[in-house]
Amino acid sequence: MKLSGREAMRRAIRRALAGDERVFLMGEDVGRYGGCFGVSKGLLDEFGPDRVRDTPLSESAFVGAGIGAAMAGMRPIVEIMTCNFSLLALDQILNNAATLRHMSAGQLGVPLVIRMTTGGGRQLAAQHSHSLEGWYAHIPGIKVLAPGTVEDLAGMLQPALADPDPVLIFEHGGLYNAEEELADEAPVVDIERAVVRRAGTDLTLITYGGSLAVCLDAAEQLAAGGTSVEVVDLRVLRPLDDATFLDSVRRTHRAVVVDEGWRSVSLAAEVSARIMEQAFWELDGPVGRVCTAEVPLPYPRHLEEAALPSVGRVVDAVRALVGDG
Amino acid sequence: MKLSGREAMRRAIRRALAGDERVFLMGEDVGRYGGCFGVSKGLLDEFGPDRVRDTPLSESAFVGAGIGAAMAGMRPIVEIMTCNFSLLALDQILNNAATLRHMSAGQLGVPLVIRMTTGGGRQLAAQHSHSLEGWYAHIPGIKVLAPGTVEDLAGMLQPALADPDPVLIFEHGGLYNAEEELADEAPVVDIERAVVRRAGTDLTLITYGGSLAVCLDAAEQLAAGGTSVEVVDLRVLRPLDDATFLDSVRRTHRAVVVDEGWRSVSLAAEVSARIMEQAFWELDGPVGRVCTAEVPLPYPRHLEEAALPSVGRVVDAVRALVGDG
Amino acid sequence: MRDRLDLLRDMLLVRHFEERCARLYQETKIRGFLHLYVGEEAVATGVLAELEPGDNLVATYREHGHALLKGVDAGAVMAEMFGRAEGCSGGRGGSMHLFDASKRFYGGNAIVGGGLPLAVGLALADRLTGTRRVTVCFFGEGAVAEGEFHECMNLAALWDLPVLFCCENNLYAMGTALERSEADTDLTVRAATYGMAAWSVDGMDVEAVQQAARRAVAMVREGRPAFLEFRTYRFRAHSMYDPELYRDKAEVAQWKQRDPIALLKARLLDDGTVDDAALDALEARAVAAVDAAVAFAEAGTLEPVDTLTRHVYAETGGAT
Amino acid sequence: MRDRLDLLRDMLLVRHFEERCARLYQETKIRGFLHLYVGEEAVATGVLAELEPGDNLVATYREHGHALLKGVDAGAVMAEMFGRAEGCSGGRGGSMHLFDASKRFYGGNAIVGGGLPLAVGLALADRLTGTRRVTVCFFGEGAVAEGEFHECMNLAALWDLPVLFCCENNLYAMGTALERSEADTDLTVRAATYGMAAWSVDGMDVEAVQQAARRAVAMVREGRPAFLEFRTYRFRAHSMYDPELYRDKAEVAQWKQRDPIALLKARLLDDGTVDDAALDALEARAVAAVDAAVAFAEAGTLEPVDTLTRHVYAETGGAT
Ligand SMILES: Cc1ncc(C[n+]2csc(CCOP(=O)(O)OP(=O)(O)O)c2C)c(N)n1
Ligand SMILES: Cc1ncc(C[n+]2csc(CCOP(=O)(O)OP(=O)(O)O)c2C)c(N)n1
Ligand SMILES: [Mg+2]
Ligand SMILES: [Mg+2]
Repeated sequence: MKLSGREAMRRAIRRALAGDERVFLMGEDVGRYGGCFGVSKGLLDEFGPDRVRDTPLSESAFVGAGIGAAMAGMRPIVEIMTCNFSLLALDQILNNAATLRHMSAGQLGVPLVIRMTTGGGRQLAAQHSHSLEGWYAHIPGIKVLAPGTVEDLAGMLQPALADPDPVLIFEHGGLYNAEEELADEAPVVDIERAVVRRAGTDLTLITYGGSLAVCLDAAEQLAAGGTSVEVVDLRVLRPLDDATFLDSVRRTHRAVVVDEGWRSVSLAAEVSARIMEQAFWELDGPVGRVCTAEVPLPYPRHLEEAALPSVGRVVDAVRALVGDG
Repeated sequence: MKLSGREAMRRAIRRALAGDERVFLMGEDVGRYGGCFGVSKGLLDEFGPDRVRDTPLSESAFVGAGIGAAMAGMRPIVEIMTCNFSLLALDQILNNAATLRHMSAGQLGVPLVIRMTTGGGRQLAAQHSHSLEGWYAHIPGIKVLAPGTVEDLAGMLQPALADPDPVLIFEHGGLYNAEEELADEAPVVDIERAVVRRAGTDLTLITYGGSLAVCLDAAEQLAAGGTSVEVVDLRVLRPLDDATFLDSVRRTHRAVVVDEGWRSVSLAAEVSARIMEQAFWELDGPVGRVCTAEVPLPYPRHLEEAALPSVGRVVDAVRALVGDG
Repeated sequence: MRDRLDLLRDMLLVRHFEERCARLYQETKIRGFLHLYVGEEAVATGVLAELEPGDNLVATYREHGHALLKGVDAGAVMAEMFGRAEGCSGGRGGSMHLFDASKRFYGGNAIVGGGLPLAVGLALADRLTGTRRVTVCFFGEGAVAEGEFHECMNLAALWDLPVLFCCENNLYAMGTALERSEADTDLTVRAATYGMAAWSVDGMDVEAVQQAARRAVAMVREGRPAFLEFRTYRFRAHSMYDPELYRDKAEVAQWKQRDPIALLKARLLDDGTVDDAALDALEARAVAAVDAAVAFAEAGTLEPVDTLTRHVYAETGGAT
Repeated sequence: MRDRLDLLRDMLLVRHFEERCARLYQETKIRGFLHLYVGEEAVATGVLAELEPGDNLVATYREHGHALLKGVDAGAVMAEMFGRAEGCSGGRGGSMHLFDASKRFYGGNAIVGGGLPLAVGLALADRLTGTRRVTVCFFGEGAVAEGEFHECMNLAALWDLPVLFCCENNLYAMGTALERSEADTDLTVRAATYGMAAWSVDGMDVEAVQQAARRAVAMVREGRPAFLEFRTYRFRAHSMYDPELYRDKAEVAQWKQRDPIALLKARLLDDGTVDDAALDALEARAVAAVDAAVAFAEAGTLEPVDTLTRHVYAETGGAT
């Protein structure tokens, strides 16, 4: 069945609600409005206002309430409309969700899922276009997922809910309208492993989320020019699965990391540093990075496009490393 | 004159208040209590409650008020007791302070200084021991300073206040009791440049803040064993001064980055990635990292010590790269 | 002082501007998120009629009207939404981030509640420098649930700061009705517990708004904060993406009976201040102003791509 | 039900425990931040006397007393502060982070206001599962200024959650007196605007506390939130680092006249419930309990360093 990201995610949430009494969905406008991106449309009618719970604009309180409910044995799915607003709840996420297990020496756990939209590309300007998933990946005690395909978007929810620790899912805004052929059986994604999306021999592109499509297009274009690029989709940003990308780099000897976050202190930096530490002697050249320009994203399309990772920028970065293959 | 970090900072704040009508100090317990670490003791009596302004426990509002006052032409020094609590104000910092200049195309500026204590080592456990300065360095639009000496601690305030953009100063808790001989004239620190604290030839230790002392001790110890280590104090974490550490690494051909932040997606990763990008061909081996273990800091001394960068861990990391010199 | 005809002129300008924006969005001339003020014009109009040019204003993402009435050039506002260099934010802000420092228009803020601390800070600067100035802060009733609302109300009252808090209660925050977001929906009672003067006002009656604003502004100019709740309604969707599942068409129709522009027009016709021809002329003038704004925007230029990273930090270091 | 002698016993245990902690801090057996409850014992004692073992409790960094009275083993609490593996948080939490899941003691939270959303969430779980349970949340009056207080009060009232909010108003947040942090210092008025029942109670009178708690707990057990303000005072410094520049010695001395333990003792002597010998015996029992706790802590072991990164994530992946 061909499903959009929006439909696929809705199906995943519906199945989670139907399959486990402990699951409920909570967030701003998830109910009557149908979700700010339409993901949860219809679920209020199906499951009622207790389990599809509209909240006031109180990010810190309702995220914290999700943590408390999870501690008590529920399996909340808390939706923050976009990751830009998650800053208002960051104290709860970092100081409570991420620490409670450790501070209590394992007595408490927080099996909470927080979903939020991330990323630019829709001209939403400087307060609505952040890509904070890589930044969140700094925090021990939480897990960070960043689906790059519709299948992953939908297939990560179930394992995230099954996880005994807090899992943050960053859903790239571009995925909701993307369409993919999906099996009727819910795909279950391995949320511990990265995945190779395209095999290649000359260089490895390491990416995730909204930049996956960019990298696949770039790989296609490069292939036309005779450069064979492997594309690794990290999909799990914390804990990072080193093995998959290291294995690839050890074969290709070259890598470029593509990350929609700002460049400085980015996930891309972490990947580069890990390659440095674990595969330095196998590199034929320095690992490159293509990130978002270090600027609060500007509104106009031409500037926003110039700021974000693009096929052109990725192709250029690859060419700079492998020569004009 | 020998001054503790606490006294030196107090002197710097006093001079700033005395020298510029637009400057005021605002934060929790900066006045009657004398500052949670005693830094501002006596300033309330000297400058009155308008300019040494106690605030309620409302981090988001008073940080945001500092932004607003700065936009209006004041030069606020906002104190957040410790960076752990700054998460409550992060929305204001990232969505307003860091973006207003850009969103308004330069019409508005936010000449605000935010001071906060950072770092571990005092057995304050998982909600009071974060080192978030490297994490903050991800954000375009703000500047991030991390003094590693008493002189820098005191000498960064004036240039930070003179800066037209928001400057965050992360003051390592360990610095308040440290003592240094300081000149009577306020030293003014160049807040655009890193500085070489110790010259050496075999390897470069790149560090900042609370880890500077650790690195200098490690260098001393390594020198005894015949290894000559150069120590670079970054002191400005954003915008990062690449030139100083790259220059050093081009001479020593080896580097270890020491950073009290958690390892993944750390400032240390950024430094490593920049060396990769700009000095790969001059490296004799991979750049190493010594960071805080990826764990919410535990309370007991032996576990906290094991988690933080220590002389022993730095020495080991250096030895692993240069052999048992 | 602005008279009733001025109020009508102001409301018409905003109405026509907003309706044009909706069309331009359909034509994809305007992109991103677009939040229109249609139905709520009386609020900004009545309040801004009582401000002086030197007063400060902080608004939300639904702020075109506030910008226009604070004196920001309509062409510059439209050019901003076209993403042009000639826009009031150099094209970098878009609809949600209009700025004009020369008019003391401090934005446009796309974080619900995010402008409140800024307003407190602007007023704090005035208190510290002994400046007699009013800072007006607009926000929706949805923002009342945010922690920042509470913190800022308390700070302003505790420190006696000259802030006028203007809550635009249009009954919904996106799709969430006030009674589903507030345990007690009487917002003036809430405000009063901070020891702040608080009034609730019919936000569809521009003259009532103006009167209430006059009283409140006078108090704030004396150096004490005040709170005004305006009961109003947005006639259009929350933004251009909103299927409006959460409210009845009948409810919308009922509120449209109280269209603030129609109300004022009827009064002016009633008492003979204007006739139909005069009204037609006013409408035409508003349309012409909007036409001119669009023409200005159309003629605007794009910032060169190599300026992308400008305005992240000040261009000259050192003291300002 | 706990009688007056029980209340005295409870308060004595807490008092002696806290005084011993102060000494142990001087001896550097306890490290980090240490916040003592001396002077405020009647609050936790009176409230906890009305709880059932199955009720939930969320507290602050000033929570030793709450932990002890919720049934957390005194030895395990002391061992925690010694950083021992036998501590109630495995030694990882320290004074500010006591936990005991088996006693439904959900911490110890060192972020002012940070426990409030957790309490709301615990109660939400009970509402969703139809469990009749009370969640009590303690916090200082300083937390009232935090945005989270506002958000949580509203959520609990809006959703009718069984939370008992207990505000320990000891007049100071570190060095900041209530009147310098709240525009309106009447906290029950504030609470009432959320549509929540709210009472102010003499926090030095343990019987008054117990009575108020009884009424409030009954209401919460029926499924509605309530708010109690306890007027109390801390006899000691905020933490062990506090030079107490912000309050007069005379003020402290005056409050010490109303020492909750002395008050209750006097009543019990007055009406002949106890004599001096009985009181001495009670004191001795408390001291002995604390001695035993210290001995337990002293005998405790250190977690091996190689366990450092345990408990960051669950040890077994997959569903729990
Ligand atoms: C902190 C935050 N949370 C959520 C949003 C998404 N959002 C944008 S507008 C809005 C509704 C706000 O309603 P209200 O304050 O009543 O203003 P109105 O749109 O009705 O004018 C929401 C939820 C946001 N921009 N910021
Ligand atoms: C969010 C936050 N800000 C600041 C602090 C530092 N701090 C710790 S306790 C305290 C005072 C709190 O006072 P109150 O809530 O009245 O509780 P009390 O200590 O009087 O029991 C402060 C400011 C903190 N822990 N968390
Ligand atoms: Mg609204
Ligand atoms: Mg207090």
